[in-house]
Amino acid sequence: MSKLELVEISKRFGAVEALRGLSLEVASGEFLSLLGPSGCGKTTALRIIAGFEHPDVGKLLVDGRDLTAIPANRRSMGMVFQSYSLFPNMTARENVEFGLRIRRRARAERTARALELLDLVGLAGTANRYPHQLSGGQQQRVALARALAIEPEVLLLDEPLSALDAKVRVQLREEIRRIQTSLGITTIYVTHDQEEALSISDRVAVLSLGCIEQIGAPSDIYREPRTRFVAEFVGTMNRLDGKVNPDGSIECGGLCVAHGVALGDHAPGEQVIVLVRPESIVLEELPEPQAASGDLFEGRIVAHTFLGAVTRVTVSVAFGAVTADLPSSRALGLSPGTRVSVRIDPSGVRLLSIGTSGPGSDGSGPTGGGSGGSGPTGEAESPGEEGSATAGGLPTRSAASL
Amino acid sequence: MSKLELVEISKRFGAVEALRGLSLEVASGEFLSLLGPSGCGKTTALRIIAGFEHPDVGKLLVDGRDLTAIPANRRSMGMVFQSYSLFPNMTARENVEFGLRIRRRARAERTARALELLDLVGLAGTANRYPHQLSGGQQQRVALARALAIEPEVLLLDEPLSALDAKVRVQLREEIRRIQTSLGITTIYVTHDQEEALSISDRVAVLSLGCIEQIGAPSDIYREPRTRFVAEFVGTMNRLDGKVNPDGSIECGGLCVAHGVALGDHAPGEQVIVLVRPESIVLEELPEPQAASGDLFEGRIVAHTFLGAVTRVTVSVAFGAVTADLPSSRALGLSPGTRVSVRIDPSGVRLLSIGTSGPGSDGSGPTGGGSGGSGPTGEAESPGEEGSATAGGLPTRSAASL
Amino acid sequence: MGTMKLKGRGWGIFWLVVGALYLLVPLYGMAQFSLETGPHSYGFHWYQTIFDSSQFRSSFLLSLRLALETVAISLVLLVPTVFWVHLRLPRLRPLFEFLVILPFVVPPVALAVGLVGLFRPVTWLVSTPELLAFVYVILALPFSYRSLDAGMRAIDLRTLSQAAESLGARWTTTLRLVVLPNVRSSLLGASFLTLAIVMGEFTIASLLLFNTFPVYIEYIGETKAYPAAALALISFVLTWGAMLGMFIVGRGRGRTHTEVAMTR
Amino acid sequence: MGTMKLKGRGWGIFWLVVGALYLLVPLYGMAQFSLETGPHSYGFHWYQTIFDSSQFRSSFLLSLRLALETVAISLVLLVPTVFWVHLRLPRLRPLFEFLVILPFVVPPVALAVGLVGLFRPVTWLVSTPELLAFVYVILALPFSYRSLDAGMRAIDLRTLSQAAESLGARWTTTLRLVVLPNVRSSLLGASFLTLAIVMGEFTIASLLLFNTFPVYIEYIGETKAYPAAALALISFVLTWGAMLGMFIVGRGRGRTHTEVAMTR
Repeated sequence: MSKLELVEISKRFGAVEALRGLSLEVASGEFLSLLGPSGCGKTTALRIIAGFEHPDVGKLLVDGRDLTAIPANRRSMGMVFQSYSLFPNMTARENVEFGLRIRRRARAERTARALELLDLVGLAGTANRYPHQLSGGQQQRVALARALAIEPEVLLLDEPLSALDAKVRVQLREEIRRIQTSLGITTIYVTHDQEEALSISDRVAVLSLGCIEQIGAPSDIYREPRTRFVAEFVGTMNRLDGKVNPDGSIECGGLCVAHGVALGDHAPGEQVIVLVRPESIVLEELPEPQAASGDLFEGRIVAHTFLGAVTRVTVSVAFGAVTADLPSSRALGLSPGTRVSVRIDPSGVRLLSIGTSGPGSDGSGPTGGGSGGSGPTGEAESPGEEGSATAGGLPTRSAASL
Repeated sequence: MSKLELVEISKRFGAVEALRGLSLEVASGEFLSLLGPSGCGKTTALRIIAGFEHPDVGKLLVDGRDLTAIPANRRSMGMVFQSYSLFPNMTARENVEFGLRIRRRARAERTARALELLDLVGLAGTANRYPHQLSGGQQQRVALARALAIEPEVLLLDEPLSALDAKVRVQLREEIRRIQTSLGITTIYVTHDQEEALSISDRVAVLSLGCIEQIGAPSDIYREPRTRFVAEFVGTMNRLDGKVNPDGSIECGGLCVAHGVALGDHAPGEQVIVLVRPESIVLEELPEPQAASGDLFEGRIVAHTFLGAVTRVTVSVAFGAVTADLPSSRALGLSPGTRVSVRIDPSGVRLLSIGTSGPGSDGSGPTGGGSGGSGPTGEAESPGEEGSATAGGLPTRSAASL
Repeated sequence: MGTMKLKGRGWGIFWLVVGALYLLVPLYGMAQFSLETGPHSYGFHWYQTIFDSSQFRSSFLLSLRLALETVAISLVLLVPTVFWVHLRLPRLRPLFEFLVILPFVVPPVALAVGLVGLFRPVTWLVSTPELLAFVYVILALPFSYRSLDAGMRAIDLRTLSQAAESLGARWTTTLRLVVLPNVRSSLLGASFLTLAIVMGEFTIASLLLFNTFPVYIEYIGETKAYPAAALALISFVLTWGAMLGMFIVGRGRGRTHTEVAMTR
Repeated sequence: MGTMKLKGRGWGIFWLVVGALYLLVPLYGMAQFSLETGPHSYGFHWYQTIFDSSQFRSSFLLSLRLALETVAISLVLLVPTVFWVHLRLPRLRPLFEFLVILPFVVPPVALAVGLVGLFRPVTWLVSTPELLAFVYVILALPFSYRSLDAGMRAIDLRTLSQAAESLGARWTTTLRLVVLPNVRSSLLGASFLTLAIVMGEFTIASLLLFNTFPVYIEYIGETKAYPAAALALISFVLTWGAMLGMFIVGRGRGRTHTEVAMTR
């Protein structure tokens, strides 16, 4: 039986439909991320699980018990918030003890437990500091310890790292995962950062417009996106318009670009969207111009973006431009202007039918994130989401942090 | 001659020494990033260039002219702020026109220019919207257009992307780079995100404690860090304690880990810090236990972190643990528990003398960012930096956003 | 007690009703009283009496003139001051907050008595009602300063004015083009509160022997109970009207936050 | 005009001096006047007179008692209300802001006259000074409500109380353990302002015929000019002292922002 279950949950805020029939099952001890752009409903879903919002329709089950009508303070959900939420009048230790104090545990017991948890999150030495004496990362560690102190049924994390520096973010996410694994606690993690979601989770649910677009293991989400939205929101993706040739090869703009792609149920002759990860594009220097042969075709390096271990290279080809990731050492030899042969690794190609916009999207089509290096339009945001979000003229927090 | 020059600039805020003799030259048309953890002085440096702070000591030259005493409003620096800074009472177009209105340009001229710039940043259709009707990403685009409208001497960007979603962040940074390249405008970009700095810049200056630790092209910073701080702040890095053997090979914990490393001025017998990028560690499955031979040694896979194209693998070895990045397809075969042979690519090894903490650090040593996957301590933050930073009991913005 | 969500609405409405009653009952009493023209007979007789009185008109106009003068002096003094305190002297803000609250904590009678003592030798000054305007500027400081302060705090003044500055604007230009348009409602709030104070201040005017509107109300109140109630209601309706006007103007501007509209 | 940076400090100090003079000159005048015991002779004679008066003591104690009662009633009514408005009814906040400002815009004389009219039939109620406490709660609403409102706005009340709630706390527990300790200074501010209002309110007390401290000051002011100035200074020192005390208490707590300490 699953630890936590959301059944057909819908929620509106005024004119905004935050969740549209969201269903979800989380196994005991699982780490599930809700991933999506702002406004996709991920935070609303988390707040409904915590009990801070109540669904218009639908049920919430924990261990099979219906908690939909139970108030937040009797649900035993440990929550870590996006903004620093420590009680400013209490020390780190007192913050961690708070939940046990509410539960009327003996003073000695709760102090021991608090110190143990502070130790677990790596803050053994700062038990008597006040929140304003701690760095942002430390505050979020204390918040985590505080949420864990009550031995919650489910741990809920609402973009806990988004206010932190990039470097601290990576360190702390590794640690959250370590602690979660060691305690085996069922965890739901909300984020807009796909790398964060992929690296930390057992499963990732990609949300768009209040629906789950796809749910699965990080590697499945990354390798086998089921919709265009997922393909483009998670990682960088080349999107080409192509056609399945009678011999099963894939053609783009008159060129054969890949042989031996898994066709699935795409029939020969069908127009398809061809999705290729940048790391599946292989480039070789090409001293002389050469006609396309087999699945090799010609291109010219246009731009470099150094990303550290890899360099992202934009290659202009006959049917437009593609983005390829090369180990930085290899990219050095391929300076802009170099003529290259381009090969697409068929195992890295994924086909989607034209118009596939995922089970959850309505007729208006998905709000697609732009593909890597694409034009300036197509941000996966809707106006007013992070600015001064006002609903009916009044600033309302809940609507602003959907 | 360089476009912009900082000469030995120092600045204190009360007890905090934000900048300690910072010198910097920026060439005309160059894109320079100031990269560092919070509190390193990067924002202070930018604000001194903009004229919002005045250095205690030192000079600021633009095209050889001394601007140190010139007020901000007569410097012609285009600035984009971290927080949304559009004038709420003006439309996008009016915001972009503001600088030209101050300069008393004719109405028709400035409107034409504003529309042109809005087009450049990809917002042609939203000229008549008010800031609260725009998404965060759109607001920052307008802010960029507004800064560019005055044809500034230098474009200053103060973490312009940090309030945005991860996906939007990547799109917008590519675009900032595209616009900067097309206009050829000298640009200084402040960020705490190393990937952002590496991907967008011509040169990166890594700051720590008010000093430049290293300045150079992104690939140089990444491949040849000159100090431990840079090595660990930029990208993920394995740090091993080692020794140079008489034959020039490198030994860690009694095992020879690399042959043929460029030794530089490290003498045989010297104790060194061995820095290895995760992508320079090569793993092969090893069915049978085997004695270490040559520069191969044995390890066991401990953990996987899926990052998309690559999977980060933690390998327990005789002298501790190392982190290796593998293409995700290869990592699948190496599940936790697998015995592997470990080889370190000697071209990816970098040696530092023990105690090398960079030219800018004082006796107390660098505030090092923890290495990838290390323990919970060592966050490159100091307390109170992002919380309620108070100096002398009063909340002061400038001190809080060093 | 646990179901915060469900009980929340009920509680709120309960308090709303209590609050409204608390305010409306005296008003209702006043209204009923002012309409009594005899035992069990009601009418607008007392209102007629008041509107016919020349004293009503002259005192009302005097108070209105003083109010407008006070508002003008206050804004001219305070707008640049508050702007500067926010931008350049944030450390001095607590000091300013302390200073501006002082007039409030000195009981008006004490202030009046002090002023009478101070100005007694300068008879010609005491005889100009404009003297009152200057006194009222001080008296209104806690409200006018705070209204402007809250307005400027609600916008990100530092970033906005630095943005304007980097685009070449002087501080006067920044104030005119960027700051004032975005704190309009708090300017309105400050003006209105100042106005309300001047239209209601009795003690000082009375001690300095000026026939302002409140002095006239007090005089009627002490001598004629029924017209007094009518007069109180009239003055209430006047201020209520001005208040509503301000509220509507403040809300009409959708661009600034609603919060600003009512802060001061 | 362009060198904002350099002129900033000078301007600020200029205004500070102007402001200080504006406040201190009348005080100085009052002090000098109160010390005059004859032509060119100075002393504490008038202060002595006042402290010896039994009327001084009884009126002061009455006002103090009323002030404390008003503070108690205000806090009990307002703390949960403001908490609930912030947490559950943010949409109603503008309405509340509007309601609480009403007592302020009704001139006190009008309020007093209305109340006299209303309560005239109920003589026994009019004869209890505690009636005044209830009136003063209304009168202090604009200040006490706003002080608490600002205090709760300064902390991230929503997140803090949701954090407490998720840890199992009921709203009463949250209020007691989390909210109140973090808005201490705004509680103090509200209390002090309410106190100041009660200690300074003359019109209503006078019309309802109670001998409160301000009524006593006024009586002295009208009849004896020199002791009046002394009395005004005494009341000023009392309030100033209380004010400073609050300021120090507010700052001593380093944990909450200084901003909170002085907001209301």
